[in-house]
Amino acid sequence: MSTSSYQPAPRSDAEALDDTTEKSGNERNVTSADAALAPELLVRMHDLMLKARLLEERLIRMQKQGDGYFWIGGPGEEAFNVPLGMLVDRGEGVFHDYLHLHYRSSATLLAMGADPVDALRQMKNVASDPYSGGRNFAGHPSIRKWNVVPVSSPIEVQYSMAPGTAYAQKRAGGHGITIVTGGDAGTAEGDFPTCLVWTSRPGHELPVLIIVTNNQWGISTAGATQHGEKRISDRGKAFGIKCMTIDGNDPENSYHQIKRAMDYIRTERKPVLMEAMVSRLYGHSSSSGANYVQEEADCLMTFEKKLEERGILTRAHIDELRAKYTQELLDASKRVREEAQPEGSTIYDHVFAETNIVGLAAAKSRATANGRGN
Amino acid sequence: MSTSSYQPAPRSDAEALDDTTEKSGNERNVTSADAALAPELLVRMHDLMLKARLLEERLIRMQKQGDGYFWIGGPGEEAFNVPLGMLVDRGEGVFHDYLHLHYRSSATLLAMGADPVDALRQMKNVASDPYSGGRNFAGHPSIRKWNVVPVSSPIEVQYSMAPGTAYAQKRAGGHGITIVTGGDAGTAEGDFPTCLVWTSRPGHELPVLIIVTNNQWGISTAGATQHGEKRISDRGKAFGIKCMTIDGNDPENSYHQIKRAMDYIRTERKPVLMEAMVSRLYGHSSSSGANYVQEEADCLMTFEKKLEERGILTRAHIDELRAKYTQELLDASKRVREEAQPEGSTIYDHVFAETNIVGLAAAKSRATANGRGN
Amino acid sequence: MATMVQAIRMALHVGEERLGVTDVFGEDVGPPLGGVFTATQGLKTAWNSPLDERGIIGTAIGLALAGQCPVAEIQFVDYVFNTIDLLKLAGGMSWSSNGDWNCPLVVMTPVGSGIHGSIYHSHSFDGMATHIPGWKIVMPSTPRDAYGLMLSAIKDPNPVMFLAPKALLRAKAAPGEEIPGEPADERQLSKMIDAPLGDRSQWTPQWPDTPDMFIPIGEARTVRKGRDLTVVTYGRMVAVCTKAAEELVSEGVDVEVIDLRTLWPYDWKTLKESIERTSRLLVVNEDTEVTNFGEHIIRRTVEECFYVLSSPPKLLAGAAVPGIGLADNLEHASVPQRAGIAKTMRELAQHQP
Amino acid sequence: MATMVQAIRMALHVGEERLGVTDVFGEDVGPPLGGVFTATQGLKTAWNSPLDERGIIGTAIGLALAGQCPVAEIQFVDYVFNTIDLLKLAGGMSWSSNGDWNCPLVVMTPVGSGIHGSIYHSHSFDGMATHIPGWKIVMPSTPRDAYGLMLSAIKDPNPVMFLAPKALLRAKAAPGEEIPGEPADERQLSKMIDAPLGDRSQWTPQWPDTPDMFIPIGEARTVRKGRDLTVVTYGRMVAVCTKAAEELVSEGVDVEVIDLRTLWPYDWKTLKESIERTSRLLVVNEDTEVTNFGEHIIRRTVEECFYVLSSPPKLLAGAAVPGIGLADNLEHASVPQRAGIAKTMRELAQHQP
Ligand SMILES: Cc1ncc(C[n+]2csc(CCOP(=O)(O)OP(=O)(O)O)c2C)c(N)n1
Ligand SMILES: Cc1ncc(C[n+]2csc(CCOP(=O)(O)OP(=O)(O)O)c2C)c(N)n1
Ligand SMILES: [Mg+2]
Ligand SMILES: [Mg+2]
Repeated sequence: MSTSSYQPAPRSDAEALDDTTEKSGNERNVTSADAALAPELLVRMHDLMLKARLLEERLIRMQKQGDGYFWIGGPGEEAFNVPLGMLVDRGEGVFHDYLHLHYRSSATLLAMGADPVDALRQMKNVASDPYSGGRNFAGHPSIRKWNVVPVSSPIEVQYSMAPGTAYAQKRAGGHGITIVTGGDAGTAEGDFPTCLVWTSRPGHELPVLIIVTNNQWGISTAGATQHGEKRISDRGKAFGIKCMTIDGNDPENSYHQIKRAMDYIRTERKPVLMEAMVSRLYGHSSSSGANYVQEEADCLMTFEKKLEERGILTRAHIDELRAKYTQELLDASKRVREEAQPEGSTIYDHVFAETNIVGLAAAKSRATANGRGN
Repeated sequence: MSTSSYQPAPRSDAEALDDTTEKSGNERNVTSADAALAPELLVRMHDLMLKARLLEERLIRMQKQGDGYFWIGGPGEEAFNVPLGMLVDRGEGVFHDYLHLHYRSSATLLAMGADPVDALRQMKNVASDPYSGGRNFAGHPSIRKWNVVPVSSPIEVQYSMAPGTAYAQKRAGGHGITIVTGGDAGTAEGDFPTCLVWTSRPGHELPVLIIVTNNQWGISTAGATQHGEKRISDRGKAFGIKCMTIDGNDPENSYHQIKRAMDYIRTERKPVLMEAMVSRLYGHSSSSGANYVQEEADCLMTFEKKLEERGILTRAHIDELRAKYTQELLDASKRVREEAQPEGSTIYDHVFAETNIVGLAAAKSRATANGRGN
Repeated sequence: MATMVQAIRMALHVGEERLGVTDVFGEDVGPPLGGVFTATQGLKTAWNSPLDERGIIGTAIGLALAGQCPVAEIQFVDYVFNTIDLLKLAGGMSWSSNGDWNCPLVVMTPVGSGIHGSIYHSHSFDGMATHIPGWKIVMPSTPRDAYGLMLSAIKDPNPVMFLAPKALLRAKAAPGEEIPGEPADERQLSKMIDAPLGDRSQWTPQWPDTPDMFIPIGEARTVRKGRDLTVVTYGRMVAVCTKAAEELVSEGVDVEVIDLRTLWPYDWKTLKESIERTSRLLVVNEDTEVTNFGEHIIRRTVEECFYVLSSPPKLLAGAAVPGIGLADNLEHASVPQRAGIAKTMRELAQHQP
Repeated sequence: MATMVQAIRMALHVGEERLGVTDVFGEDVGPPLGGVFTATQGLKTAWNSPLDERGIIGTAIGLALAGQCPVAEIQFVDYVFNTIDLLKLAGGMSWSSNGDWNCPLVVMTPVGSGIHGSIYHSHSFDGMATHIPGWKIVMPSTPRDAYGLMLSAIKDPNPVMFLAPKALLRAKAAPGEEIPGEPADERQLSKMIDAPLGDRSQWTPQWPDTPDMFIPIGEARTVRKGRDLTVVTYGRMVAVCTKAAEELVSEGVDVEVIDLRTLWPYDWKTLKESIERTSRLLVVNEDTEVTNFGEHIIRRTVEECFYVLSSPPKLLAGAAVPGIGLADNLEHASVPQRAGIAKTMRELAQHQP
């Protein structure tokens, strides 16, 4: 059927994907899954969450020490972003997932297999930064070979672009989906409803996982002061889009809910709007100080306690892991510090593309699909 | 309290303003009011509807005869637009209603007391066109003394501006509200949700009657092919905005529903989203031929039949009225034909304003309000 | 003898058949209408979008990134101004990712005045478009160029803006300017590819067999050779300038008229050669005259050709007012007209330093 | 010795107290933050808006039409590009209604590079802004001008765009350039009007008593008189050009530097007088160099002053690439730097026709 490794679940989970946000009245109600995941999966998830956290902490440190001009990232979102990355069907072209990410998505990339050193390179704006060649801020990746569309600073624009990749995927057949994610405050921009309108056109529903990571802040502005919505996910209802608001601080729950949503999208080829409640653990960015926020729930801490209680991991093991990754990242940052800065004359490179790279990939994946008798 | 002539109803009708769109499942369900209006009101309403229709038909004729380059207007919307205009609190400044209208709103203006000859002047782009001095298309009025904001061709932008006038009104106190209206297809633009977000900010809800006149078309494109929403008005629900979808082809029902919504907005100072189902009786514009469409419900015909049946008007009287207005409009169009075209050199006039006209009006109405011990 | 709108339609058809075009879309672009100017009638990949320009440009970008080949229409360029951020992102996609991605899409949109379009159906976009890096900008003045430039736009691996002068959409080609393969009889062409009035659900077009005739992006066309003055223009103003130039022949004034065709990256070689030869320059376009693309041409000319100039280079452009008024007098006072152009040509050509 | 951001804040305070300002609003403009650059701390009418630039500009228009006096902030000009249609409508409100309405609002927004802002915190807007009719555009280069231009912007019955060079926001005034009434000690000023770190809920500013000192819109300021070359610039480039000019004194090159201050309507009288005197022109700004506002100045100069020019007028501006890269080398190669400016000044001043 396709070059994708995805195997659809034996039965469609569409019926199981109720609108789980209906039950409560005024307060933000979030669902929590009950089924436990296999220990190996939990260990792997923890490993990635820890590594993602330490990567962000290294980036913050680099910026504070003058090894970078600006930091923005996702510490506090690991319990959602890691499961998301683990569940991505990674690859190039329409038979794999497209990702239109937020500047807080580093944990998703790590879970997909990104090398953390590349994030350090972008922080230090060295020529070897594979995401932008030293042009863009930290937290703004671009990985074409995995369908990771360039993250751009303007908030929310990715929601206007997502229907395009999804349209191509729907037409191609297969199980590839488009994943788009951004913050809560940004949903006030017109691009968010553009995504709702364009993914729910009758007869042309699109396979998009529309994510809002709700940390209840836009820089210094509390969401509750600007948003009359009880739940942001309610905005999908008028369009007949499946909507859910989930506890994004619980990685097991996130895994279940994302999987359920993805199974539905992969098979039904229709959108799901998922709001994930998450924390913002180091404030908005380096501009706001990038210090640890005591008041917010720390998903890593909670998860580690849970794993200890369940006897899946020991504190000693965790400490060891933490020390190891910390050292690795420190060493890596030292290496990156020595790498060359881009030359001024390179500013004229790539203003125009010489060849149609994305078109070639599409042709190739079409050919492969055809080769498989599809 | 204010210079407005509006007297609030003895009790707030807020409770009566249920979400009347909930009852049905799949089909577009619309409410219909039962209470009959006083005969004089019905006669006045009919008079305005008829005059509005004949005005549009005169404009169409003018364009077809070469007395104008382009026609767009509202034949088919009279049963909604006339009651709306009758219920407007007309005047200048924050203690009266602001109107951010659509290019199909001529009947609302007529019901507010506009002179039909001014619409002919804009059609013929003569210098005496009070709306734009021969600069803008027919159907693009501007009447500052009645708070009618200039209608502009770009679709939907008025929904982004409406929160501004309403914010001023809420702050001023009084009962003035902002009315914004536009078509169904245009709700796909980001400006429509901008209006929903900005009018429902917690603690800063704004007194706006957010209208969508749903004729189920955007030029040649059927709404059902582009919109997954069962009812456009459902989009307000996530924001806690009172929502209603009404039969805009029935003027009595429109009158009741608009009045009910306005009473709520004037007293509660919160928004209502009202979708009015209407007809598009002469197609989109002169670009699409501007010929009468047999398939659509004609609110004027239906209303006249009803008035005849109820013995409120006779066919003979209606025919006489029709003949009279037709002649008057024909005569007026002949006079307008003789009026001078604007001079080319005037293109540089009013690029910049010399005085703050709108500021003066605001200062004046503040002074009046203060004079009244407010 | 195709009109420009027929030429565009035929090019889009060739695009669908042979160049990989996957989506021709926008407001009223699909059946039944096929575009408010009929540019997209009968195309197999044409579809109607929601009324949402941000969605149109955003979706075009997404399609492009997924290796599709979209041609998105903005119904009138007057309605593109809420998407400038997205256009900038498309133009920066390759550069920002340091060449990791490219973003191959075409945006086509009618521009300019001349159809009594009033304030919001008369806008030009050349000024802003050329200020957005990463885009190629083309603007044909004949059906044949429209055909060939559209094919090149489709083939280009970058975002290309195809600005169609709306007043020329229904104008026919000059004799000798046919598109190879189109039927000689224009009524026959119309029967083949124009949708019938009334019910169109059963209709299918019969496309003439027209070739892959690419007009390269970046090549100007010298419409009229001349000795005394170089006029650089494009779009609707090409024919107006050419007529003005012909008016002056009897007075012994010999004007060269260059149709830029591609505004970015433009054909400086041709311009420079001409300016050095005539030693005088007039730039004519319809856009408002402040921070106008013609000012760039003039700036570059004074920077590189200052000492050959025998008269001050000049710009004739739209008046710097917020719109073009509906009444004829207003439109004529706002946009360069033939008489005024001829007068300026005469003055510049006869100017004595 | 106020910084520019303090000067803006004091002007907004005077606006609230004496000029009728009703709303200072935008993203993070209200408490607790008071603006990402602190420009709106402690203002009584400051409030936070949703993250929605279209809503910000639209609401500002609505407030203006209702006779209010709004100052709306776009947090970085890099995020204004989805509102160009609304800016055009605001600019056309008076004209389109033939003078029935006016639309008195101020949009303030930080522009330009110089703080390692990378692709989306380094944009300039002078090119596009001056291409939108109906707006007045101001851009200060000193705290004092920022103060006086903001007061004039607030008082003007038209839409005014206040472009604040972000690299200068924290720069202090030069001695002698104080705002009348501000305390002599800058620490004292900071104590009075800068919000404290930590909890600010109990804090109220103590405003110094500064006067209604209007810097008229449309008046340039000659920063440095000179004989050999006229340099026209604005914003961050004023100080850079002035320093470059001073470098050249020892070489006997005497450069006049004019700070335009108002980009539209600009002070052509002062420019023309200077150009006719020095016979040479250099325009310097940060915006990308194609369809750049400086090209307008050059076009007008060659149209009106051609025969006084002793060397080709020249533009130094930003490279025509999609953004300004983060790495120092990239930023320096993208935006005019002091050394390059001095070199060009020298070349122009010493140029022999
Ligand atoms: C279009 C746009 N406007 C403004 C900004 C400035 N800005 C950067 S992040 C941010 C807040 C975003 O909040 P939210 O969407 O909730 O995402 P979060 O940072 O909380 O993940 C703002 C206003 C921007 N980057 N883009
Ligand atoms: C922003 C914008 N895009 C496109 C157009 C062209 N246009 C004019 S009317 C129209 C359809 C409007 O449909 P709807 O909103 O339903 O209003 P209706 O005309 O049916 O009352 C379109 C696409 C426009 N005027 N403005
Ligand atoms: Mg947030
Ligand atoms: Mg409609």
